[in-house]
Amino acid sequence: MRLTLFNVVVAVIIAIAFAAVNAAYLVWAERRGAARIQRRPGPNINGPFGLLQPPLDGIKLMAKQLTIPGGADKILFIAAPVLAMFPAIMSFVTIPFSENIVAKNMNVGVLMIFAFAALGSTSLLFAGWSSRNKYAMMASIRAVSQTVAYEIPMLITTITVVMIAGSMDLMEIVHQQSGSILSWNIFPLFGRSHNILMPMSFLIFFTCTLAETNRAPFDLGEAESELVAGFHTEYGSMGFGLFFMGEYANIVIGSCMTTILFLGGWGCPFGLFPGVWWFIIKLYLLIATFIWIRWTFPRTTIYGLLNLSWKILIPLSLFNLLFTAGLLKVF
Amino acid sequence: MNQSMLTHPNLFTVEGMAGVVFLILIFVTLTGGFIACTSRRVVRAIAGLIVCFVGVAGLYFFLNSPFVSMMQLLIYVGAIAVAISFAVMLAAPEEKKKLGPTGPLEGPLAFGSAALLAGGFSVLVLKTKWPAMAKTNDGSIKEIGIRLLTEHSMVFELISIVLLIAILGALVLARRED
Amino acid sequence: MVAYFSEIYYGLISLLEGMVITFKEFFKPTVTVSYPYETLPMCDRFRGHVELIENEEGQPNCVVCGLCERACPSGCISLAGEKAEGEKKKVLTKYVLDFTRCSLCGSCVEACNFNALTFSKEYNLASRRKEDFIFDLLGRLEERNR
Amino acid sequence: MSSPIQLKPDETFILNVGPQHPATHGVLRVKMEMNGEYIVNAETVIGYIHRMHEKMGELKTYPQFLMNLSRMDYLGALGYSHGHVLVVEKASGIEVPERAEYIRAIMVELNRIASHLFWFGAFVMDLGGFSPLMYALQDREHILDMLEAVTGSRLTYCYFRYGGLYNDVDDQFVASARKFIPRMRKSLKKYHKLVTGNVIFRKRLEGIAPLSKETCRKYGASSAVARGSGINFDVRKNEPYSVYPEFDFDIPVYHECDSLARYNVRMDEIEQSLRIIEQGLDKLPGGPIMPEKKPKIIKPPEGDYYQAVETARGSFGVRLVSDGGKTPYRLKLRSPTYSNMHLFDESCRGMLIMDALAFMGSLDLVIPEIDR
Amino acid sequence: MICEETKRALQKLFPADEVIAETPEEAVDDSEKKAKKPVPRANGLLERDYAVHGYHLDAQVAADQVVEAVGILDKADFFIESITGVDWIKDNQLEVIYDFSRYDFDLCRVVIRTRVDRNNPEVPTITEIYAGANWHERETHDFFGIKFIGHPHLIPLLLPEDADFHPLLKDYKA
Amino acid sequence: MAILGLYNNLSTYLIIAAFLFAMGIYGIIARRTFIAMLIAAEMILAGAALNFMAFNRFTSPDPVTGQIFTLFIMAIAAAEAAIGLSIVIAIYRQYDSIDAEDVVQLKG
Repeated sequence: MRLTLFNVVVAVIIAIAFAAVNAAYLVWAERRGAARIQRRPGPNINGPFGLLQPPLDGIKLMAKQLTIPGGADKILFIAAPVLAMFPAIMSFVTIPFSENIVAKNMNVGVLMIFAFAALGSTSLLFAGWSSRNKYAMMASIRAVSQTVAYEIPMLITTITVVMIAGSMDLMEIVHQQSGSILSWNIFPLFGRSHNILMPMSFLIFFTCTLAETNRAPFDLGEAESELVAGFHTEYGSMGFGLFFMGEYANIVIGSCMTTILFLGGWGCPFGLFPGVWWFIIKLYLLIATFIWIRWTFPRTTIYGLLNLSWKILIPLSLFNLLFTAGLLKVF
Repeated sequence: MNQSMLTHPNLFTVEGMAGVVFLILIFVTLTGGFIACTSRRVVRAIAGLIVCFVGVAGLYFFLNSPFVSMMQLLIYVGAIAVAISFAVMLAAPEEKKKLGPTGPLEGPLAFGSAALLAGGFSVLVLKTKWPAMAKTNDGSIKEIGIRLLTEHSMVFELISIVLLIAILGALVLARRED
Repeated sequence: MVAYFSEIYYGLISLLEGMVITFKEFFKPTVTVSYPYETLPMCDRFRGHVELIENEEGQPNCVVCGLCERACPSGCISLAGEKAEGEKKKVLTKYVLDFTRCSLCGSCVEACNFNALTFSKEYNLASRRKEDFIFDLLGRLEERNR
Repeated sequence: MSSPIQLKPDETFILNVGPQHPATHGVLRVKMEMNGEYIVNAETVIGYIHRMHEKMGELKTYPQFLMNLSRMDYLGALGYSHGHVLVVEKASGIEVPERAEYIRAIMVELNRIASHLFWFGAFVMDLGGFSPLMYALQDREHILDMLEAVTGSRLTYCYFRYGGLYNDVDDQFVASARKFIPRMRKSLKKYHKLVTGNVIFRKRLEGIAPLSKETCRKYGASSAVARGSGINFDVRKNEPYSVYPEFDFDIPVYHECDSLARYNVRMDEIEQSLRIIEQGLDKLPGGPIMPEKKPKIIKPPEGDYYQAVETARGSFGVRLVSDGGKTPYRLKLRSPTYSNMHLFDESCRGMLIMDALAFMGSLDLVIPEIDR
Repeated sequence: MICEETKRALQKLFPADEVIAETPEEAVDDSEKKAKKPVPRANGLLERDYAVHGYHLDAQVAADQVVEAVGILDKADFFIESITGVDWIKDNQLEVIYDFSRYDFDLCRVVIRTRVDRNNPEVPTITEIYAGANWHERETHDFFGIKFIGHPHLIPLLLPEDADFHPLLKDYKA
Repeated sequence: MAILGLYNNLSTYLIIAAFLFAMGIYGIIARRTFIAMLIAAEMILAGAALNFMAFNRFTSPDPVTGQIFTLFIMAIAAAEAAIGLSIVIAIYRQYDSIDAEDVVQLKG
């Protein structure tokens, strides 16, 4: 695909639109899903099945006044929500939804997504710091230490997959899982990997995505029962809206990564329809799992969370890395 | 004047776009650096540093090295800047003292020496004629990996030992004596 | 070492058990009622605000004895009556319930010996003005009869 | 979990939890001195919804005051009315018909289950799980429907009268209560699977916030706070009143002293209350619900009377000082959470804020009941 | 029985003759008789009928004996139930009532009371012995204005922090 | 539109690097808190790394060495930041300040 001005602009617009629409309707899905789990109807007044609820909520948020607390660092306060949204949208650029639908495929795609994810944690930090609110401050420190702790097992697990694929190109990784359903990375015995620990690394990766995106049960950054609303305590209006969208965009990216690295990307288990639909089915099933988990479990403690990372996930993923390296040497 | 200055890309081509993006990156880098060095608030300085590093990562991208560019983001922004912010939050929670403009040497003196340096280097750069040589390889990630583990393996190992020692040292230093 | 892995294993199992429960709940029908659109009937003994009971002629049963007024812990009932010429009983001329102070305890109904007071089934009693909660029960009775 | 580190004064900061903090379940404020996430010192500030019920008791006649009791604790209102009517009956020597006593016990136990269910949901919500609250509310709704059908209101029941009850229960109530018991047992199993067994939940509560027996005694803790610390204390057993001696039930006692023990005590109490209701429905005698002879105006003879009952939140005591008049001379309401809450200041020192808030949830606070 | 032991222990607080004079076991419950003598009860230990009053022992002590009496109960493993006051305006006295009970099945409720002058109500604090008395004493101070000497933090608890009135006094008018 | 072709010019990068370096020097001299000095030091390193990358791109026959050197610089910078920050925290504990002038005892 040739890089032209038109392509770039369209790609950026599509990425933003995709992120925004996803964020809006994932909120809707989350509310409906939570309601179903709790045996309530959920939003059902505006439009059929309440489908007009997200745009109306958006309009309401936009109509609100942006209040900046006195004593806050104004520039950082405004910059933080933008910073939350920016990396998420940038990451969409390199995610291949199918063989053709990718804005810009890069041979360092995996690395790029992690680099921008790292950028995302600074937004939490600045949001918490600039709010001049003790709850926000505590929450942002929590959230950042959490993201830093979970980046490590996540990266190690990704390296395992990269080692198996021999490439950091997301397209390439998917291509190697093509074929039957059994050649997906998550299934150990038939694919390229021959690594029987692959389901475990899938689990580790999925847990890390939960933690990286600050989702329950790891949502310590916005632990509403102890830290009020966490790092976005002081945010109202579209500032809050951007954080919200950023969170859901991150969920989508995390699920995309899981799909690509473990579930064979757009590879279809059996024919039927084109690959991009399979990608989207896998993506939304993972997101549904996110929602399902969110409404089932209580929140962990901060030390429980760090213990999980340092005492369980990192040793296991390191062992997995060594094991995979050994296997690659043997086979 | 250099040879490449002679090309005049059109604004509406990809090369022209790249030029615009490059100008933005220069602006971002220098503004970020300026904020980082002059802001009186520590956190703003860190924000400036982050902006500066993002700009530098972009410059690396223009230098045909996406790998180093991403590593720049991952390490500098994701690790170093965050670590500095952490230290600020731990060590100066009240931000009682803002960063003073004057240091051991007074502000103008520092500014003078910095300006002298920048000016001198710039003049030097513009005066010098840099020879270009033929490339022997493409500088891809694969090449980097191979060279890291063959030619530079000793340095690589030493760096890892340095990092390990640094981590241990940091732990020892930051521990409270109970 | 065994404890380490068994902890992970049983932890995972317990998490999955919880997820199975919420999964089952997901497919059960909803139990809530979307309130303004559907309502449930109030039970027979529901204690709304008080109301006067009328006799066959549409007149209140009240004989203006004032027992309810005295029984009320919050002093929200005020009533008055007058003895018409030639009549034996007093006739109720005013019965005002200050609902802002009423706590729906039902003491007045219990105190009444003449079957003159009962609870209404009204519960949609929201308003922005305080005056809306000064109920003239006699007027309400007349309105019902009209 | 104590912090042995000596802190410089400027290493701590004040965190003002409340009065509108989501974890405080009402208008309670805790001024916490924090070192990072650790609590160095805490001072609870109460009284935001203080209504001076005791003065109202002195100003109103006995029957007029009845409705105030249910406003003390909106979740387990009947237990509080029970204590009040018992002390007045004891003072003025009113005999209560047996049927009324049984119905009272059944109602109080139903109300206790409702209160515990709400606490269960709110507690899990404090820990960040939201769905259990909804499930608990579904079960609680059945109880409220039953109570509403009998008493006429859903929360602030004014049901007990001196000597008896406001109105009788009908067969429909008995039938629905009988149907409720197996349903509740089934739900309890669900809760245990969904919440009690959950590894995240256990990790958050196990070994957190230990309360020694001595602390409980010095602060006068009761209910699950005491029973979770290995104290076998329940007013229903220690100081039997009403018809409780007729029932066969156990007092759950756990010796771990942590938040999980307090949680387990309350969950087991739901089971025990179900047993009491079951027996009460079996034994429910016929007869009147009000005594035949009852003084028209209640004027307890001069003296000083005390009655304690076990409400959903612990040992609730009423001290009645009468001078023989139509109104009490002094009416002291000893609320159980007042003592339970008082523990918090001392016990939360050195804890992480999230553990402290989980601890606060495990105390089962109802703020209007503390503030009275 | 803990009741007997406590009774014996508490009785040591009073001079022997006083106890004998003021321990009419049955007569106290007779309200008519009590009504005839309006004088406040003298200090002493009474054994009450549990079925009528709801407690077993009732000890009225002088204000300076409170700490000692409470100390006896603390040693016997009683827990504090509540502290409250009563305004006896006719006698120009304020009464402070301490309720104690036990966690075990050896039931014994003890009430300790003390009467102080209404114009200068001062009672020593028992927070040193029972930490849980802290709030109860603050509450009593709120409602009656009784000063607990030595209390660490005697500021309004339930009332607003600037409250200077004591609502449960009989001569308080809102 | 000569300005749009700047990205293809070695001198541009070198001048930017020189400016970053100079700003870092200014920061180190003028600022008095340790953290600000650390930030300035990071900027000096960034300037140096940018120089390496620029020469690597335009003049070096082997475009790998410069990248590897930059990676090493990043590792060193990370180590430096870790040690530097822990020193800052230790000093803060000891002297209650991160101001370089307050820490007089270090002057010996």
